[in-house]
Amino acid sequence: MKLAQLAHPRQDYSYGFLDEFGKRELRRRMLKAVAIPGHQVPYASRELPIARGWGTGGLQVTLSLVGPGDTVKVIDQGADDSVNAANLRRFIARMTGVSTTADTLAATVIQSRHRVPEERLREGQALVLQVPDPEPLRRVQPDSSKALEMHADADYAQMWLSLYEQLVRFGRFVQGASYPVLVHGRYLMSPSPIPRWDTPDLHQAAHLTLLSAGREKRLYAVPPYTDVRPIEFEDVFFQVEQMVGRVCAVTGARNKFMDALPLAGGGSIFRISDTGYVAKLLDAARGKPATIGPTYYDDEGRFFQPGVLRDEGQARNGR
Amino acid sequence: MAYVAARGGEQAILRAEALHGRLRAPLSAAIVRQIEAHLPYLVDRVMGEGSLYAPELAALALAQSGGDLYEAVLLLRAYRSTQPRIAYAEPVGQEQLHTLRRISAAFKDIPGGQILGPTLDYSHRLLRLDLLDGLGGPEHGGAPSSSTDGAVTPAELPQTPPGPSSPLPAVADWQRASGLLATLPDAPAPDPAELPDVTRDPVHFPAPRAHRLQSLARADTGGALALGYASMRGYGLAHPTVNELRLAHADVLLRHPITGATFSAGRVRVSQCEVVNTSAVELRLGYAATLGWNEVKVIAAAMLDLEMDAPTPHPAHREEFVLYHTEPVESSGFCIHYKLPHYVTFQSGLDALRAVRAEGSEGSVQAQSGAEEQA
Amino acid sequence: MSPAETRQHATFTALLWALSYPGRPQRLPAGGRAAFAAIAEALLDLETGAFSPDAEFAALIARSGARLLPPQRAPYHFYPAPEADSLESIAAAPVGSYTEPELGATLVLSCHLGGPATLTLRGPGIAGSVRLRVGGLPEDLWLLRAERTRFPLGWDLLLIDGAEVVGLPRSTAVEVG
Amino acid sequence: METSDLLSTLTRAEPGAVKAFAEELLPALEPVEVLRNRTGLAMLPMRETAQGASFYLGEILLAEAHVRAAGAEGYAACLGRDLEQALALALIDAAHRAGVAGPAILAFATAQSAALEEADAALRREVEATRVDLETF
Repeated sequence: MKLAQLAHPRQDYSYGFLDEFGKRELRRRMLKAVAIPGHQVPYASRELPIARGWGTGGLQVTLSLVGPGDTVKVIDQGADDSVNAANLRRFIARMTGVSTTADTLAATVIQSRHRVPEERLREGQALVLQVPDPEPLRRVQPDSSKALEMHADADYAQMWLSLYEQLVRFGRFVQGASYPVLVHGRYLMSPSPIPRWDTPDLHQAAHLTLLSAGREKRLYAVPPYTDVRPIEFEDVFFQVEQMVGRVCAVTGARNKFMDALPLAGGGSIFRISDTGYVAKLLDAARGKPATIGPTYYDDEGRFFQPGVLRDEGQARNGR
Repeated sequence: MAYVAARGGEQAILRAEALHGRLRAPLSAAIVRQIEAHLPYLVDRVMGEGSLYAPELAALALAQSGGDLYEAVLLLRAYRSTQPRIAYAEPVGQEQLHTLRRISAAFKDIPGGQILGPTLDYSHRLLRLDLLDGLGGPEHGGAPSSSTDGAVTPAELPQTPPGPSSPLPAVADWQRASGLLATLPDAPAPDPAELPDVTRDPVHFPAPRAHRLQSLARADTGGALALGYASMRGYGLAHPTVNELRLAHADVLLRHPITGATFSAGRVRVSQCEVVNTSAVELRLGYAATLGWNEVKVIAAAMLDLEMDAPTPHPAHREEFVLYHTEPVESSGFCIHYKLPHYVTFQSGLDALRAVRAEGSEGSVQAQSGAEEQA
Repeated sequence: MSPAETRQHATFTALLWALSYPGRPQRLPAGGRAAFAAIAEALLDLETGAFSPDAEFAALIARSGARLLPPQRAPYHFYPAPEADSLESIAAAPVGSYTEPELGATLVLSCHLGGPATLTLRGPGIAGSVRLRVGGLPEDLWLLRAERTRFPLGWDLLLIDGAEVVGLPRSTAVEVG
Repeated sequence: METSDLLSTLTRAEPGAVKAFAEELLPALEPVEVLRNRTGLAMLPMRETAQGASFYLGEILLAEAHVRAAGAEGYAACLGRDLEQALALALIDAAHRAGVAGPAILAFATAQSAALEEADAALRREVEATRVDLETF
């Protein structure tokens, strides 16, 4: 008998990279986050082999969530093939053995930075959003302990004040991405820096949304069928980005969220930001089999749930 | 659009990593062992900021990252995430340290004496060009080096070395006995498993002292220095003094699960520093310690500890500001994330800007638009 | 994936979906007392604590490394065979605070799904409303829950029948009848 | 030699020598059961000198082993990630408790202890030589 035979083999990495304590802690926090929609639950947030600020929060949630039966899609700015998405997808697949896809419909778990796919998510799908700053009150209250008390008291007066100041000064809301929303009528929440175009997708959605900020060590959730309302006034409504007149140079489609590609001589052409959706439109156009799901916005720019965008039709017509 | 390749993004990643590797010499176990042996202070810095004592792995991290310190710290921190926490060691007290260097700037002589230990503080910083020319000896010998050759011959050494419990009483003990410093509370030792832990708990401010000192122990050396220097140079209290600085070995004492007795699993290098203010009615101490030997970090961090207790601290010495912004993995990671594409959020901001311009409202849209939200 | 990891993952996903779609039964990898053991295995370790009035189950909790805590301090409560007097410890379970509502407890109780009592559930995770027939729980549990729940404060319930689990997070409004 | 002193000495001894010694002991220790042999982290708390608070200085990478050998249980943990080194130490610990090869273990540990003490003393002498003699400072 030799020591070498007796010694246990060194197990360098457990399933999903994180050690079992780390996964269990995240799972405990995720269950609480689902039970308290929109509330930021602190968690230990382990360091991962990718840099902080590059999606470590979303990645920890995904790694604790997936099992061998899952199919994972990873996007960054809507693109499956951007280098950061490719890198995260490679890491998730390497550490868990899950299959991966670019097709929103085929995915069970979708990790995303800055976008919700154009095709509607369905029951049983989980959308994991990477969050740089989970605190919607940061702009009006930089002190995190005071912001915590404001959430405890549901005291969002300063946020409304700042919205009102924008109106007085600019005649409209000037918030770009990460437009703050009220969840289940109780918690003010940052939906992560998704464009306003994607914000209504979270309202009364069939799928589960998990949001996680690795650097800031907070995770929160929007369960399915939960009210998610962008903050707005009775007479001045939240508006999504203007996509009117933009035609996708690749597919010819309209009324989807477009990337602007600047041209050398000035001006821009446009392309649909959701590359998985573009690939399927192209397949369909070439007569290849492609199952295209219903989208959040139809070809005329109407949001699928009537009444959610109170400024109905503004996406189509502008103001 | 160059870096959002329509195809082949994965291939580009693999080739980029391979190219990075090709531009430094190949790695081997021997190189890692050399780094560990030849660059102990660099290894210590990575271990301190990485919050993991594992010299072999810190050397490997340095080799793998080509010496990029933030990458090396990240490698070590990420490795921690793969390892279960299996024990809580017994708390290390100053009296149990095997001290190799102990100096005080507060007094010319101190009980136990000033022990310089291993240091380059008083060396002439002259490059040993003779080494490159193959003229110098392997070590202290050879051509006259920066300082008088200090290597001691056995005959010169004290014949009766002080024992392991060589008395190096704390300078602060003398100050406390003299009524200059408040006495320490006579609290029972806390359960080592029950201490507040920044790697597990959210930090709220004012932070428990355990959170503050643990954060400083893990802090970025450069970040702690920059903020600490700000206070030394004029944004803080008037010129604190180093009360005591120690470099030491500490036993990692574990409880034997069968006998219940403690045993040492080995020794680790630690540094600690106390600073004392000199301008107030009563003396107060600032404190910091870290894994590994890193004097700049513990001096700067101890200054920050003192500053953060000031009634109206400079913004750069507010606890939340200091602890968040000296975290090396978070700060460096967030900094380099700006290399990631941000075109969706940038466009969302532009949309708001165009809409305001179109309406010809007064003023101009400033940094309030989505531009600040593109993380 | 080791068998233990497979079991823990399956248990966790069942709980996640149970709390995401309150009132809809999800399948656990084991049934009966083994379902309770599977939940303890998936959620407990030395970084948390739990309570169970059941001595045998308490011993199992202790083996997980979790601390056995009195009901008022335990973030997890396990009732493999709830009795009328279980209500006493249930009433003591923490509901969290306004700054830390996540400290509200998780209560795991066995029940009979399809029992006589009918509940109407509304809230996050439910499109409109859903009916749940459940019995075998201490009488007055729903009264006590209504008393202790002040969203975001409250407990989150996991109701176990065989290998099925139904989640009732604190966000769910429960109407009896 | 107490268990604590034995382990405290041998965790710092040269790993190769410890492994070779344990390897020699093995035949006398059967049946050997390795209950646990893994790497992990220990939190290292420190007591500070300014206000007397305790805090975590950082984490220490350890290899640990828990064995049953020659009818006794043995345990050890050492710095680093050498699982065989931890296993060897735990086996020596078990042998020591089971009363197997008592004199050999004592002789081995005493020799290692002497070598360590010699090295420690040499270092202390070098450190002592850096004490500032105030007459000439």
